[in-house]
Amino acid sequence: MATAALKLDNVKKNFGDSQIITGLDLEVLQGERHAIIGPNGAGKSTMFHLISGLYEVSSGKIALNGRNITNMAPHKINRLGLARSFQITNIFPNMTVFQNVRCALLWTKGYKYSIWHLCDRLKKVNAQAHEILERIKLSSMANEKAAVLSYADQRALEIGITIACGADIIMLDEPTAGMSNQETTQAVALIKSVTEGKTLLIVEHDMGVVFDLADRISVLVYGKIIATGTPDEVRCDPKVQEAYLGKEAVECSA
Amino acid sequence: MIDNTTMDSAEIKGGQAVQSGFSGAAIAKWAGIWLGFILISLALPKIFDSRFAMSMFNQMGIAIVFALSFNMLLGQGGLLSFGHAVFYGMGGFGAIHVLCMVNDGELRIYTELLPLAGGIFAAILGFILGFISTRRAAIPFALITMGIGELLLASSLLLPSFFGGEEGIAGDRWTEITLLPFKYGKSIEVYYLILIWMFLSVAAMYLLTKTPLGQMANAVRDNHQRAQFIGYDPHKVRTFQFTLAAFFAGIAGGLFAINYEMVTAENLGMLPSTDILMMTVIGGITYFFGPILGAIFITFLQLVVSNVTHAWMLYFGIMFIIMIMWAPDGLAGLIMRHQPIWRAKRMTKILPSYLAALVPGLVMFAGVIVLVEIMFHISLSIDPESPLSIMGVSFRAQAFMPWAVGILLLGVGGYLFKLAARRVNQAWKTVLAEIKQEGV
Amino acid sequence: MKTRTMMKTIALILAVLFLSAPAMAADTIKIAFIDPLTGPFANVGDMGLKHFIFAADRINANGGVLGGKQLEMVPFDSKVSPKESLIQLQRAIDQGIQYVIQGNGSAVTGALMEAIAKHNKRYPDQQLLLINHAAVTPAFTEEKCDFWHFRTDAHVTMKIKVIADYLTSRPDIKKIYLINQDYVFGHSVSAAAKEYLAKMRPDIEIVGDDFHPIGKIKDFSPYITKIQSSGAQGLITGNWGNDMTLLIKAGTSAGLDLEYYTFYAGGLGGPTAIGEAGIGKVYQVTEFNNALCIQYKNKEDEERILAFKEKYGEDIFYLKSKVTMDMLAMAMDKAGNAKPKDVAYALEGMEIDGYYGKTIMRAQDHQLLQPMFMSRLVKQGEGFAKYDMENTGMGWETVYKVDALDTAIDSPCDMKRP
Amino acid sequence: MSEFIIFSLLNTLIYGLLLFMLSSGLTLIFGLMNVLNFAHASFYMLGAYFAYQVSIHVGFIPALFLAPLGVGILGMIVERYGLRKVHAHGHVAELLFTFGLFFLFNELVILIWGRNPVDYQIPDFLDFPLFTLFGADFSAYKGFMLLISIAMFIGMYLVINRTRIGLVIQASLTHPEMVNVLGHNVPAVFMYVFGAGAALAGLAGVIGGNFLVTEPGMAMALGPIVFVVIVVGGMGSLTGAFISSLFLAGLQTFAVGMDYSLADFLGHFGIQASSEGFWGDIVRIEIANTRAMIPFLFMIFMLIFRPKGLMGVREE
Repeated sequence: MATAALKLDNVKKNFGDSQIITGLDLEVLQGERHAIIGPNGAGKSTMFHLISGLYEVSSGKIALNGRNITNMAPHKINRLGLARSFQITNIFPNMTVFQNVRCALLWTKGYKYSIWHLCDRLKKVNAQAHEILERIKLSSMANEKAAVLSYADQRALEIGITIACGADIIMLDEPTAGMSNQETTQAVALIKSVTEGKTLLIVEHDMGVVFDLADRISVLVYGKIIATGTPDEVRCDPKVQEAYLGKEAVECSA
Repeated sequence: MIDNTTMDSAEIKGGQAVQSGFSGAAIAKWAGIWLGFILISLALPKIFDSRFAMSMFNQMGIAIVFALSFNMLLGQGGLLSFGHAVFYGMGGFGAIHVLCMVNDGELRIYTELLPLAGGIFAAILGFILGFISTRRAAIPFALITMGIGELLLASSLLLPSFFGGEEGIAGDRWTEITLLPFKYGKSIEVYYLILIWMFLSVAAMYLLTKTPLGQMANAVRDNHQRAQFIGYDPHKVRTFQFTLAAFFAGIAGGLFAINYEMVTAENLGMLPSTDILMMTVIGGITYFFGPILGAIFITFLQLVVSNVTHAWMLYFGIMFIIMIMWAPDGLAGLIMRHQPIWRAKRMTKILPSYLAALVPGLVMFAGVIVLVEIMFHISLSIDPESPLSIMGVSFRAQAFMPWAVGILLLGVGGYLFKLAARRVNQAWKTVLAEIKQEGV
Repeated sequence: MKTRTMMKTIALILAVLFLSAPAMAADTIKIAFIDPLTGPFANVGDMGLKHFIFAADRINANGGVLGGKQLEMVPFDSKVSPKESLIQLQRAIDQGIQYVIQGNGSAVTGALMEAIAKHNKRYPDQQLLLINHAAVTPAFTEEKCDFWHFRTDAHVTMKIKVIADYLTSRPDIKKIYLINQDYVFGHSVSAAAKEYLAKMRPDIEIVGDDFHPIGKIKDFSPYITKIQSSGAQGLITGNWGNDMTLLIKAGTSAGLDLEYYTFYAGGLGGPTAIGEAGIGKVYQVTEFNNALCIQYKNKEDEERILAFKEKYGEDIFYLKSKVTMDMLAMAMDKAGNAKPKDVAYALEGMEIDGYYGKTIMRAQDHQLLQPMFMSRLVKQGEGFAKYDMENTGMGWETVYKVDALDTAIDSPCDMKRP
Repeated sequence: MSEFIIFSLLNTLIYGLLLFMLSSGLTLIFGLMNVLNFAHASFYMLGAYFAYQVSIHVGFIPALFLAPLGVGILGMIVERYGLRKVHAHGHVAELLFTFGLFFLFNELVILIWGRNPVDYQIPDFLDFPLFTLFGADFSAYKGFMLLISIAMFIGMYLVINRTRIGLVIQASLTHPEMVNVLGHNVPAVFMYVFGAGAALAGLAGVIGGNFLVTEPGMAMALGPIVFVVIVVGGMGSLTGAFISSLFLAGLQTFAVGMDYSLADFLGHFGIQASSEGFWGDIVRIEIANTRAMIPFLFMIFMLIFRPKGLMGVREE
């Protein structure tokens, strides 16, 4: 069996006295689309921060493609092939849309901290940046400041930045939050198309989106994963029904 | 002044529009600007040939390099430093020590290359200090740089063998060891040397903004967290940017050493650090050429206006506050706001409102000048009883009339200016709406 | 009207830039006064300027120099910055000025000395002369001495020598404490004090030798505690500005029973800041105080003091400003022209009978030798203190005089003359 | 020796409490509004000048109340019509604004009161030695300063811990987003806190101005050290500011007594350091000489290794 794309082994996180993550075990398989759901305050974003290196883990182990990445610096984890987006829009607001995407390409293309290349002359990078803009449908806005984009466009740009890194594991934190129905539909289509052939870990509140996108779902409640499985399995799990879906009666075929 | 909310959309249009790739027209435009800049610089000493003007141009050249290097931190890297003069001063000391060695016959280095020595010395120091100070940006960074500045200034008095105590270190630039057929005895020769270094530095700093490091400095400035998730270590980006900024500040310091043939510890103190900060901010930090405007404008103010009025520091302070409150993008921002309107050939639509605002603006300004000068004359001049002369009009400062005139000018001018400012705003709104409609 | 006045300002500004040919009236000799006129030290610069304008006016009123030419002081703002003062020097040269008077900030003096020496070498037909009226670094008339520089104030070692000389008349003082600012100047005060006390009062024990950061100390109490426990009877300090007044204030508020031998307690703002607690305890070493004219019955000087007060409403602090200008005027007359080189040669060795004794410009190192006095802060009206200072109700009482030649100190200067 | 220690302790207490009076306002403003107020020391200066002006006309005791009040009102005006407007342009603009204000206040003070120190003296009724210890006087004014400082400290403690507004401030120091939720008029709270901070600095000026010197350079001289205090104490922490005020005051007071140089240290090991050139300079430096540097070294190390300070609640 191939190594898991991402493996969390009894990961815990305390903030002072309060334990937010009480012991996470999770395995994300290569190439799957995996969604995390759970009530507010369950620790979904915290979990993302732990995986991506933004927060330090209190105890436990995180492995990326079999390699231990526990408490590594975020940029190092990124270089190992993990890219993420944020729940609140997280772009480079005073740079142009095009520059936003191009910056995300620079490291993977090996330009690092170079001071002897001129970005405008890097034909391949520029071409690829335009191609990504094409995919996220922002070509017409290429030379606008990112700060002036509409909310939905900014979210799209964020996804663009995330995929530009060339990572095979992509984590999206509530990519459709705050969007209208129509915008959500477009966003889901976008996510589907850009994560083709990659591993996707997504946190989402919108159940429609989750069941539409995910191959597998994990349910996070009070800092613990209480269930993992295909959408149908999860839907029918009594624990999930009790803890999360509440008293809503859900019909189960299983 | 012009209300900011209405300006936002204009700013964005005029903002850092990026041309990916170079079109022929763009190249021609750039070449034109640079060529014009060079021609003016070459012609200046022919037009203004006094020694004072020469000293001023030399100082401007140095200030331009220094201000641009400061903006590599503030504008491009989002790092507000209160100790950038450390590198200016240390670059100066590095260069002057090398010059002294040349004077003593211990070393043979072309006089023209001294700024490079200063730059390298400052860059080494910049790398070390940058590494320890750029782990965090914003306030911790500002305070660390301030602390480092204070520390170095304090230690300069304790280490006279390097800093030369109060009198500093002096050298003689007339070394006979030169690349070009100049001796650098006369300040006009030094002017051309500063000019060459200035153009090299400006070009280098401009190109640096286009490199991956320069772009990432912007990215880290905008959002250091996001930069981490595209593979970059913000601390490293800042450290490298800081080192480069120190390098160019060191070059400015080296030019200082050649121009004044001496360097004292005052060069690395709080005063030049805050001076360069104010220059850069007034010039405008969002555009590359902003600090150039600021350096020219403020140096002029410091050297020329201070000869006309001793209250110049107060005017300077008032101007700084006004800029921060109503024109945070500085002089460059004020100019660039008009770019979309200029492009749409609509300048004629707003110019009348400007003219209408100019007159009360000047009246108000005259009122401020009259009041400040009267107060200054009474409390601070050598002989308060002697007649005060403002723009050729002589009067007794203690008399009632001048006060009344000052207050009247300020009041009436201020009121009319407020009305006129509204008109300017209105004109802007209309023009912007028109442009939007046409989809320019 | 507005446009006309605007035009005038613009014209004025442009004139500053264009002016390369000296537009000099034939009947005035301009003298640049380069000292701080804006910024934190502007008060000291302004006061100096008043003294020099006052002295120049009196020479002019008496017929000027060279058979009727007038002396004109032209102020330039050094901002106590070497850089600024060098730029202002260029402006002065633009105006055809050949004489520079400066004094505040050794850094500025050093920069001007260097720049003028180089300038005079590079432009032999446009030479300049520098008269330093207050920068007391000994080196300027010792190792670093230069033909184009003259000093009309006693330097650090000379002042210390006067203090040591005074202490020979005070056998009751056995323990001395030294406290100085931590930079070259303070260190030279301390070194000179140690040297001359050992020479002239070998029985005195130096019970403390402290250096404190310059301009940083707000509360001197910790030092006072230390001085207190050392049992010192006298304290020698070269401190100036706030470092001097805060030190003395902290000492007097702790009721410290000792005498303060200072260079600058009588400087501008000093008596005001020290206050009445300093009476009888604070000493200064200077070439002048406003009680001398009463003690030595010199009507001319008393008239000068009153005339200054009449004109500016302020007290006069210096005699050296008058001596400087008088000597300069005499040297011009003696040289028969206003060429700096000739005037410099005329100044060398010049002797005048000052108000309080012979005053000599030593040729070897261009250091002025003048009578020096130790004086003590007293209540107005006490002894010879007819006039007070800064309206504080306090004046000075002279306690010791050292003749000009006795203030002299051998100089290693080896002057190179053009 | 014992008198050195006792007097040093007393001096530490006086200087430390004066520092605390200045830094408490600054740290509160920072904690609440995330603004590092460069002009804070200017309020201290203005307090001294206001007190001087008032005391000429109506005496010292009224000045003790009127001057801080005036400074406080000025502070509120600055917040309401200046800072709030600049806030939209971001933190750097706020920093620059307060920095410009510092510059402007200095020039205005010079314009109004001139460049020389003004004759602001300790009032006569407090100008006597309170007690004499080991032959040195402890002046009544020092006692008075101590009294005022302690009264201020107690008053502040009560306001912060016993009043509703105090609790809101405390809450928002640790959880800035909380205040909004509490339904308070946040801008008004900001304005009052800014005013109160300015008034405290003004009070420090009133009692410090005549003890030290009232002159235009006084803000510049004290400004940086106040930053050091709040950084070392932890930005936004009142307890931290209190501890670090006393700590830094003590450090500076006691460092005076240490005439120990690197050369002495090397001498213990029989190493004769050269007295020439750069290294000669370095080994000659005594601990007492570094008095001006110690606070800044402390601040830098603190920012690098423990950026939240001694008692800090937030990292950045």
